[in-house]
Amino acid sequence: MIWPIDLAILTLVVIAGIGALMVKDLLGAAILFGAYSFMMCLLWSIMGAVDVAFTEASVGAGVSTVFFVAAVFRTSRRTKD
Amino acid sequence: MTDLISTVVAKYNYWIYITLMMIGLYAMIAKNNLVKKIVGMNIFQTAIILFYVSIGVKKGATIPILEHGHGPDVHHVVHAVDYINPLPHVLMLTAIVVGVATLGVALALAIRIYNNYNTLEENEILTQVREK
Amino acid sequence: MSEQYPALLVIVPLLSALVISVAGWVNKRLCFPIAVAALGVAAWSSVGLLFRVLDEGVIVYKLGGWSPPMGIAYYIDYLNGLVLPVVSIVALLNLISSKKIVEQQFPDKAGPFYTLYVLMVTGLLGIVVTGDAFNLYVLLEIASLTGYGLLAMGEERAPLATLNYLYMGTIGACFYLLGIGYLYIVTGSLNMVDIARLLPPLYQSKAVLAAFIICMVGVWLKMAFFPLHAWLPNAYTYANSASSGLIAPLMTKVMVYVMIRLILTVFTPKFVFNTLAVHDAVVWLAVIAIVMGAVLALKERNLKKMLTYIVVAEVGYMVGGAWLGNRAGLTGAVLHIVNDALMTLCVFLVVGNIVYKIKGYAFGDLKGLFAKMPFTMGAFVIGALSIIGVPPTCGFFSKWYLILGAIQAHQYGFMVALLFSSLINVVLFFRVFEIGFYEPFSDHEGHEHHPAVMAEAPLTMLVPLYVVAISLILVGLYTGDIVNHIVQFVIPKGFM
Amino acid sequence: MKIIGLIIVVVTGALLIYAAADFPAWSDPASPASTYLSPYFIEKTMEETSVPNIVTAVLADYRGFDTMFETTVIFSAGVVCFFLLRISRREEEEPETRYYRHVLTGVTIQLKEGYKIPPSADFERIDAVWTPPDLIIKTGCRILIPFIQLFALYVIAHGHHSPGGGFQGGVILGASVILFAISHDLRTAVRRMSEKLIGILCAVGVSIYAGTGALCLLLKQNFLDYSALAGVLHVDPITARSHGILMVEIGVGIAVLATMIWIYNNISSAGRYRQGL
Repeated sequence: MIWPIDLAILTLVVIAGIGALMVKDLLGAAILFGAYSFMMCLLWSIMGAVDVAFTEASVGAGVSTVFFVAAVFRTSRRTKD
Repeated sequence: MTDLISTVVAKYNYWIYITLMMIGLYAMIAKNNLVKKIVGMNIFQTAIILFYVSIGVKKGATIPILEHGHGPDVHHVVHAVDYINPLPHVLMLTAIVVGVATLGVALALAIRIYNNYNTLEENEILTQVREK
Repeated sequence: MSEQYPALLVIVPLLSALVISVAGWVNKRLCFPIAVAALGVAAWSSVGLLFRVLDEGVIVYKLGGWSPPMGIAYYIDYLNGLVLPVVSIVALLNLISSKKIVEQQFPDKAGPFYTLYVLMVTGLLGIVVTGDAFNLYVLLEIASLTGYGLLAMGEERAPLATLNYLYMGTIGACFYLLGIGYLYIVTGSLNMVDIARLLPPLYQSKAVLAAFIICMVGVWLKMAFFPLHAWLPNAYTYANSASSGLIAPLMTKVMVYVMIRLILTVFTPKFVFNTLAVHDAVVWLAVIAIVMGAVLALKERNLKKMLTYIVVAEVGYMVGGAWLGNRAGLTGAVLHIVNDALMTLCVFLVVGNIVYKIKGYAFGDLKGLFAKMPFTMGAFVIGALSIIGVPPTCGFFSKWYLILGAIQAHQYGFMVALLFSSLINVVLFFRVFEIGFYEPFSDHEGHEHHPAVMAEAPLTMLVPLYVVAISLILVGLYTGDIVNHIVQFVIPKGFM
Repeated sequence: MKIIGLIIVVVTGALLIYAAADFPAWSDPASPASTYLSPYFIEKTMEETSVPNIVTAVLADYRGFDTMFETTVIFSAGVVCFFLLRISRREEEEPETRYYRHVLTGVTIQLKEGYKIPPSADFERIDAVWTPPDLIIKTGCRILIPFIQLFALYVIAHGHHSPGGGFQGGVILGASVILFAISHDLRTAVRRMSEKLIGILCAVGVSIYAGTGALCLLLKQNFLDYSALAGVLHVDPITARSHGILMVEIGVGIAVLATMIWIYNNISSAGRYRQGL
């Protein structure tokens, strides 16, 4: 494991997570959440959890984001916080 | 002081998981928008998964798929120290699935609420409820 | 076949849920009989298991043939041997009663409704029967997810109330998962018995302490223990009565069972009551829960919501009893799981009948109800007396043990809270009786009808109601046998 | 609410940080988690189940009971979404104005209530918020989808030897159909894979898993003890375990495939399949 990469991804995970919660547009939040999941997936593959990372890539970054986008499309993008 | 720094560095995965978890928890409690709360819920769940995956990491070990699985030397001796602990991975596969299932249900509920009240902001919904 | 009862108990409902789901696409009328048959088999095997436990002691069933701690195992001892029949029988009775409600409210969705119903019972039975800490989490999520689905189908406000429940429930389940993770990191095991074996040298560890606190908070969130109860009243009130009749009696009770299981089996009483010694504080929390539940119930002008606050207060009874840390208190808590499940079922079935006929459950809708629905209200009186704690109904006996435990533990606050809450319950229920008995019946436009025409609920709703009402008295009369043959073996040796 | 949230977060965070001090050092090979149960799994998996991917073996065999309920969780999520959102076919009235497009000329026509178009294959029903189809996206997705599905099947079938398995493969299969629904429209996707088929496939997938377990029960072994299948499959008990794992993985794959599409269909259309995303 190369620790600078590890640290960089950990930081990115936190930034993407905060970003998903801060951005004032639900579609943006959905996409940032996808980025968060994908960073998480990278982190887990660095840690050697290949099966978990694979699942997260397909579920978290893939299908979950699609669900979010579909739900936002059916409701509204507006958010006050 | 060096003691403190070494503990901080040695367990930074744990600190990050706590940070993420608290971000998610705060969003679930304090955010006003229902979908934002759902995002927070997912961050909260993935933070716990990160914690479990961190338990499984083992220095100097490789991914938990046996080499020479089939072939002439099938029966060579496997040393446990060479492979990462697979059990947390198994548990977390289940947890990820539970996460996406909860997400689906939560979004379905959010859509139903939007159909009723035409907004996703919790305080606006509550005002509408009180007016009735 | 009887050695496969533990597997059948969970597998038969699971497979039947799948069959129901397919039947929903083919012929909707098949769903209900299959569901009844499935829960009937589950009830049969749970009673069979109870008698086997009485004969042979603890039953261990290895799933997949792997012996624990490698694989997952079921442990059936006196505690879950007692809770299992309660869960399956309560679910079966409410299922029979729910047929008409489903036909009235969402006839098109009978297929998914019965699927979710049976799946939820599968989850609850699984929670009670499993001996693996992580397996419990998965089953907990099944019970919760299906529960959200069932509860959200109701009045206009139901989805919002359920979404709040979902947030809280997810936090609770995740806390439980995290606590298990903490135990796993220090012991390396997931099997409850095995964890208990590995824990004693680690009693001083901060991680174990944190694991205990996190698990408890998670379970308390799920069971709506004060001050974490905020989600419960709305979620249960606005749901349809078929779902609230299943979830209100069982979900909180099963979570109380999980709490007692964690205390007795995983962390062991030695750690909880000797090393940790915070039980006084928790009992005081329970006192506040009971008092607040009673006071908030008093404020409501709405029968169903009033009952949900009583559920909150009853959770306080059980948590307090379990944390008294003595034999009588724990006996009372375990007994109260059984009794409260039956009592809550009884009153919620009554609400179901009222809603079915009157389409409302505010106090204003209850006028003249004794004349209109005499049989339903007759059962309501029995249920109410039991919640108040009047002998010979079962509510009296569990309360008796709880008070006995409180005196032995010198927790007079808890004793006073129990008596206070009984008093409030008297006020609450007699207020309902008064409205139902004396005030003349009027329909929604305010036209008064004299005399009120009898319009009783159909027989499929009355029969389950009367089975419960009579069982309230029977359980009360046989409390001594239940305590002597089952409950006293629940309590580990050396427990005061 | 924000202050309460902050207090709760600080208290919980402090508790967790306090507890983390007693954890074994990170990635320590001598930690209890790495020395108690996991060596057994790592060393015995090959011998007892003949599956090189330890995660798959533990997932589907040692802890197969968990995985069965994991599949049930996803199944129940699908049923819940359907139960909550789907507007029943009888109640779902046709929208007052419908839009049709003449495929050859691209002319769009609006029909009021009660009017019908002549039965002809040249007209195509479109959504109210219809956007013109992008030829590149449509064609691109049509080319991609078979390869995605082929990869998904590989993931399911090769789960014994490489990362992956029924769950991941099922999600990818489901994603390929979702991609089809996004690139075309929901109506086309539902026509290809009807709601009834999806609903039944979900249940069939879980039934394959639970049924495999129940088969072991009928063969006088404990539930999910795949070695009981040795007699039926005519192999030795260890290979029977490997085959049993493959069977349940296929069940998981089918269930997850169908459920993902089901949830997507219901969420993206808010239960009205006649006006989908």
